[in-house]
Amino acid sequence: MKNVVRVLWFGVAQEITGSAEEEFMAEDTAVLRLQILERHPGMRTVNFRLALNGTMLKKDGQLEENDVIAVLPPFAGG
Amino acid sequence: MKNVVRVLWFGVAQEITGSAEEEFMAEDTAVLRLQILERHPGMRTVNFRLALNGTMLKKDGQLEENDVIAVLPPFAGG
Amino acid sequence: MNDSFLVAGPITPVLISELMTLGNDDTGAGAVSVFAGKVRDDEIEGKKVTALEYSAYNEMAEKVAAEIIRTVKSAFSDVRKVVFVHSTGVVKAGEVSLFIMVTSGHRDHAISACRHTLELIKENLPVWKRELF
Amino acid sequence: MNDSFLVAGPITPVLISELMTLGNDDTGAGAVSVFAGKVRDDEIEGKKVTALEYSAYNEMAEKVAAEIIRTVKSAFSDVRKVVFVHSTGVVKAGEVSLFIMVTSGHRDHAISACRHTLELIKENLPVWKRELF
Repeated sequence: MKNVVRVLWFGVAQEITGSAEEEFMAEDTAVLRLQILERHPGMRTVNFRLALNGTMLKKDGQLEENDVIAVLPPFAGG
Repeated sequence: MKNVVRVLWFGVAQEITGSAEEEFMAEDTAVLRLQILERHPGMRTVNFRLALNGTMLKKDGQLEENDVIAVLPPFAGG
Repeated sequence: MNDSFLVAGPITPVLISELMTLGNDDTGAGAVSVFAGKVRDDEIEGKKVTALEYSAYNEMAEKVAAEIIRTVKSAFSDVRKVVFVHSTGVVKAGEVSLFIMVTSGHRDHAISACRHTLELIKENLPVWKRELF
Repeated sequence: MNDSFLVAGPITPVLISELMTLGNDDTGAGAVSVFAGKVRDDEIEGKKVTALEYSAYNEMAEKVAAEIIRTVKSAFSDVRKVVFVHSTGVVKAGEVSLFIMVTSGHRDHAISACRHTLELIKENLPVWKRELF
């Protein structure tokens, strides 16, 4: 079953997509990854990870309604 | 030839000898070491090194008149 | 002192002085190791960097930061205090964007734990930067 | 700022703040590594240490300190600034008796050189201490 999820863009993903967040409809995170690359081909060059509700995603899995997915390009703190 | 040298006591050597400096008469630093241990037997328990005129002594050698010898117990800075 | 690991703008000398007084009353701490990361005026394709603009995923960053401190404290038994803050927003060249302080009984753990904290921040803190010219 | 590596009494927070501003104008330095050694209130044979009294062979200490800085700078090519001071006289538990700061372009050399400076000081600086109870 497809659910509506909020996708937050960070770092260079924000520059590529031109926004801070968008909505997607997906049943799991694997499908969501593909949707992200389809909607924003520029993201294909970014080696990004996903966080689910504020925690780094260890492996792909189901999405629930209103889940928050953050798209995280490589960190550059320090 | 024997020369008059100033011997400076530091750290625990000052407590053992009860003074900050003394005069000795010695021809070289090897002899001076023995004189120090004779005059101050308490120094036998101290693993000290010598500095000659402000520089750590690498090996024993001749002493000149008015040389300054510092008696250095193990350092404890930091 | 605020309770957040993120501060808006540069980490000022005044804030650094304040952070360094934390743990001053701990007379069992013999060693303090500090690391400060500063913005360099690197030249990129012929243009000088004048500032970096940092952004963060704030909610996650706060959780990750607390987790880093727990990890470091449990990995280094002699460590007594771990403090760090990271800038968000614009930080000019020469200004500090990251400050870490670790105290411990003896020097080995303070130094190793400070370095380890730095590496954990680089790897895990969700922070990004953009060069301003 | 005085030009000696030895300061009478504790290294105060004010002096530390001053020392940390050295090199603030160097926009090519991306990393600052600091070590502070503090007097611990250790218990020795059932008695608490309230202070340490440091003594030094001043003339030799100044020469050795300058030599340590030369050695560190030549061993770590990315290092830009090496600063340190050591207390003489009475320093109470909780107070700082040794302060080291190293700046470099990138973090590796600042951290390694700061640690190396500390080890060279411990090995070579003619300083002694006596516990006060």
